[in-house]
Amino acid sequence: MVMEIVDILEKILILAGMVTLGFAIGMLFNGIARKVSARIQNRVGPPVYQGFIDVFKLFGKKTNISHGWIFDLAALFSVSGIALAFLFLPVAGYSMLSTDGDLFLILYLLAIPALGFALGAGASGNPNAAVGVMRALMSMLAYELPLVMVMVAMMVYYNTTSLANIVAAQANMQWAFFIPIFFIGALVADMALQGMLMEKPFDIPIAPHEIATGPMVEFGGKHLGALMLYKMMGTVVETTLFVDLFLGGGVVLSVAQYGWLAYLVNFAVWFVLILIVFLIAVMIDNVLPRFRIEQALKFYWKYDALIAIFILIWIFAGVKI
Amino acid sequence: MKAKELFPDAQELRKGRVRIELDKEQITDALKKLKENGYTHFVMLSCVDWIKEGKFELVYHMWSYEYKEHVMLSVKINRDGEDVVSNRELFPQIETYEREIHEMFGVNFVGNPRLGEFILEGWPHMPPMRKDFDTEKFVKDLYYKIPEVNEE
Amino acid sequence: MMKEYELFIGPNHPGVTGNMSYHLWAEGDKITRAETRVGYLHRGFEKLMEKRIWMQNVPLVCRICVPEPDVNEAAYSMAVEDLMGWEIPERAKYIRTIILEMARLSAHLLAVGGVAAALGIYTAAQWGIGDRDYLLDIFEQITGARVYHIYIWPGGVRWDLPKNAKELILKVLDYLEKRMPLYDDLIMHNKVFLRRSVGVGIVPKDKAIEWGVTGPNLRAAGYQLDFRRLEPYAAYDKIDFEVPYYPKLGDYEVLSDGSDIYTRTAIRMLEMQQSIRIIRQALKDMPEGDVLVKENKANKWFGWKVPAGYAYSRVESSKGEFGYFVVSDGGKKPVRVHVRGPSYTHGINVMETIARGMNIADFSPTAISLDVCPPDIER
Amino acid sequence: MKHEEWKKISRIMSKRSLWMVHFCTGCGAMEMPPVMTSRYDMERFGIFAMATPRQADVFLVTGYLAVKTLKRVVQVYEQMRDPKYVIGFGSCTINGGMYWDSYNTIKDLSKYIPVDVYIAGCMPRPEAIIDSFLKLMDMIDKGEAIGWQKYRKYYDQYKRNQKMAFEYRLDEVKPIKEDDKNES
Repeated sequence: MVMEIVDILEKILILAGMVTLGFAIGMLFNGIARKVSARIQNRVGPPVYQGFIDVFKLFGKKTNISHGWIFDLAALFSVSGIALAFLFLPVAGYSMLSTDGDLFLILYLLAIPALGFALGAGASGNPNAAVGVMRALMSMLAYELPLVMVMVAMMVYYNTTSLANIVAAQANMQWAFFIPIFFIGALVADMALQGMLMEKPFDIPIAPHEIATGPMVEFGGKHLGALMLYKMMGTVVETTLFVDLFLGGGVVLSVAQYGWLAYLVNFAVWFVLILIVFLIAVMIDNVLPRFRIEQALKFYWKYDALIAIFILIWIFAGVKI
Repeated sequence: MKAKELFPDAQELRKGRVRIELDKEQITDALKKLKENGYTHFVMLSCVDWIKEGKFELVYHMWSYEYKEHVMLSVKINRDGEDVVSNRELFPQIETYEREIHEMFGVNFVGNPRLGEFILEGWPHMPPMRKDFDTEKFVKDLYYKIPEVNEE
Repeated sequence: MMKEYELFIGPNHPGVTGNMSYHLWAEGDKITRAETRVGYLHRGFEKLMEKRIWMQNVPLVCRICVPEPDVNEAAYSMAVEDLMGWEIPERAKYIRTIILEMARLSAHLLAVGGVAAALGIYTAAQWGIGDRDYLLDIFEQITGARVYHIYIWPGGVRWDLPKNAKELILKVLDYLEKRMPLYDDLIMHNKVFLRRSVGVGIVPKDKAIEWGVTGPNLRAAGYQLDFRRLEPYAAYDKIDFEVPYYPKLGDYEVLSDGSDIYTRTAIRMLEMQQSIRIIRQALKDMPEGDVLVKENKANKWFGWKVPAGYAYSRVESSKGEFGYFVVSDGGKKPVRVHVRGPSYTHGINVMETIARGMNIADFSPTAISLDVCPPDIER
Repeated sequence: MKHEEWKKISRIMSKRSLWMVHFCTGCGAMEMPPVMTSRYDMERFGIFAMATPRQADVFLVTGYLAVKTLKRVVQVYEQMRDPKYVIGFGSCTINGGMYWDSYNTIKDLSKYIPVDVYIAGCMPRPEAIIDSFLKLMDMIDKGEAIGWQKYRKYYDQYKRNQKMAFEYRLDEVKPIKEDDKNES
C-alpha cells in the first residue's frame, strides 16, 4: 500500500518535472530563435534567456480588463492542453503516459489547445482576431491532411498505432529518416511542421502586417503570458513529434544496456535534434514571405498531400508484395 | 492644341507655365477642353485667400506630358460663401482636393457628396486656412492656457 | 451567408506606413469598400508658412516628407528662385543632384524593404534600413543632420561639400552596389515573393494618368515619364541616365502585365542602380565654384522681398511628383504655399478605388508598394 | 519569499523586457526603424515593437501630436495594461517645438497623459533614444517610473485637459480644486 502511494507520488513528481522541463526548453528555444533571426538580420539580438524574462514580466502585469470568462479560461485551456500533449509523447524514448493507440490521441490533443486559443480569440470580439481564427483553423485543416497521411503510412509500415512502439522500432539507429521513402515523408512532414509552428511562409494566422497579430490582438498581460507559454511548449511538442516519428525519438543508447547513462545521452541527443529541427524552421522563416491562405491550402493539398498519397500507395503496395 | 491656342488671353509666366484667368461658369468647360487636348494630368487644385480684395482664388493646375506645359486655371470667387460647381467627375482626385478646400477655407462645392470632416476632427471654429484666422492667438488662448496637472 | 464586417487598418497597425488609417468593409476575405482616413499628422504647415519669412520656411518644408526631406527643400527653393529670377551656380546644381539622388536611394531602400516586410521578409527590411543608415552617415557628414538636412536653400546650397565627401560617397556606393545582388536574391528572385506580388495590387494602366499617378508607380504602369527628363531641374539635363519603365525591366523578368507590386518593386530596384550611376557622374563632372547666389548671401537673415507672382515647381521624388505652388504679393512672407504630395492621389483615390475586391492580405502590401507616405497628404 | 524581494525581481524582469507600441504618431517614427534594426539594434536590451497596445509596456510618443492623433493616443494608452510607461520623443512633445504656433498640435504632452521620460531634440539621434530607454530602465529599477499610477490618481484632471484639447475650446477652465471648494 505504502509502496503504491510512493510509486504514484514518484510518477507525479516526474511528470511535473517533465512539464517544467518542457516549458523551460520552450522558453530557451524562443530566445534562441530570436537570437538566430537577429544574426541572419545582421543584428546582435537579445540574450538567449529573453524568453524567460518576457514570460515572467507578462505574468507580473496587472489585468485592467477582461473579455469575459471564456477569454480568461481559454489561455489556461491552451496551456494545460499542450502540457497534456507533451506528456503523451515519448521523450527521448521515455514514455510518460503513452498508451497503445496514442498517435491519434496526440493529434487530437494538439488540436485542443489550438481550439482553446481560437475560442479565446473569438471571445475578444475583435474583427482582426476573428479573421485570424478563421485563418488558423483553415491552415490547421490544410497541414493536418499530409501529416496524417504520412503518419498512416508509418503506422502501416511499422504495423502499430502507438508512437512509443514506432520509437521502439527505430532503436539502434534504424531511424525512419534513413529509409528513402520516409526521407521524402520527413520532408512532407517538415512542411507541415512549418505550418504547425506558425513560421513563414505559413504564419498566416498571425500576419502582423495584415491583421495585426490576428488572434493575439486582444491578449495582454497574464493572458498573453499563458499564450506565449502555449506557443513555446508547442514548439517543443511539435518538434518532438517530428523527432519521434522520423529520428527515432533521439534514442541512441538502449536503456536496458546502459541504465541511467542511456537516459542522459538520449535526452541530450533528443534536445539537439529538436533544436536542429526547430532552427531549420526558423531559418526558413527568415528568408521567405508568407503565403495567402488559399495559396497555403493549395500548397498543402496539391503538392504536400500528393507526395503523401504517393508514399501511402508505395507503403501499401510494399506491404502487399 | 496648346493652351495658348485654346485660350488666347492666356498669360505665359515663364517657359512651360501658363496662367489663364476665367470666370466661375467657364471652369468646367475649360477643364474638359484642356483634358481633351492633351492636358491629361491633373496636378492639383489650390485655393489662395486674397483677403484685401475679399476673394478666394481657386487655381486648377494641369500638366500636359505632350507639350510639357503646366496650365494654371484661376477662378476668383467671393469670400463670403459663394458656391462652386464640383468637377469631381472629370478627375477623381479633384474630389479629394475639394474636400480639403471645403474644410480649410469653407468653400462649398455643389455636387460633391463627400464634403465634411476630412483632415480635422471636431473643429468648431472658422476654417483655419483663412487669412483672418490667427493661429498664434488661437494657440496662446487654447493650448498654453490648458492647466498643468496639479499633483498634490 | 457572408456577413460584412468592418476592419480598421491603422493608425496603430504595423501594416500602415506612418500615421494614417484605412477603414475597410469586408466580406470573408474580400474587401468591398475602403476609405482612407487622414489628418493624424496635420500640423497646418501651409498656415505656418504664411507667418514666416521666406528663409524661415526652409526648416519647415523639409518636415513635410520625412523619409525624403530633400525633395521638399529643392522644390521650395526652385519655386522661390523662379519668382526671384535667380540662376543658381553650376556647382550648386550638381550638389543638389547628388543630394537628391542620395535621398532617392535611401527612400527606395526603405520602400523596397517595406514591401518585403509587409509580405513577411523582415530580413529584407532589416538589411535595407541598416544599409540606409550608411547613407544617413554621409548626410550627417555633409549637412550635420541625419534626417532633416536643411541643406538645399533658395539660391543654391547651404555650404560646399566637405573635402573628403567624394571618397565617402564612393565608398558607400561601392558597398551598396555589392549589396544589390543580395537584395535580388532575397526579394526579387524569391519564389514565394513572386507568388504574392505578381499580378497583385494592379493600378489600371489606362487610368493611371487620369488618376494622377506619378513617379515609379506610373512607370510601372508602362509610361516612360519622369520629370527629371520632362522638365530638367538641377543638373539632370547634363547627366546621362536611363528611366526604367514597365516592359524594360533590365535584369528582372517581365512576369505580369505591369502595374503590380512586383513591377513597382522592380522599378524601384532599377532606379536605385540608376541613382548610383547618376551620383557617380555628378561627382565626376562637378565643376568648382560658388554654391550660393550672392543676393542670398547678402541679406538672408533679414529676409528679402520676393516679387509678386505665381510659381509652380516640381521635383521627381522617390514617390512621384512633388510640387510647390507659391504665391507672392511682393512681401517678405509668402501669401500661399501649397504642396502637392504624390501620396495625395496614391493614398486616397487610387487606394480607395483599387481596394474594392482585393484580398485583405494584399491590401497593406499594395499600399506600401505605392509608397504612400501620410505626412505629405495632410501636411 | 518576502513581498519586497518579489517586487524587486519583478521590476528587474520588467525592465529587461520593455515592449513598445508600434504606433508612429509623428515624424519621429522615422528614427525608430534605424533603432530597431541592425545598426543600433534595440532588441539587445529586450525592447521589441509590438503590434497592439494590449501587449505593450512602453508607449513611445514619437513627435508632435495633432489633436486627432491625441484622441487615438489616449485610447491606446488606456488600452495598455499596467504597469505602463510613456516616453515623450522630441521637442514637439515638450513644448511644441517647430510647431509652437500650429493650431492643430498640442504643445505639452504631460498635460494629457503622464510622461516618464522626455527626449530632447528634433530629431533625437538613435543614441539618444537608446539612452532614454536605459534611463527608463533605471527608473523602473528604482521604482520611480510611476506615470501610470499618476494617471489613475489624477484621472479627472487628465480627462478635463484632454476634453479641452479634443473640443478645441477652454469652456471649463476652472481647476477641479475650486469646484470642490464651492460645493463644500
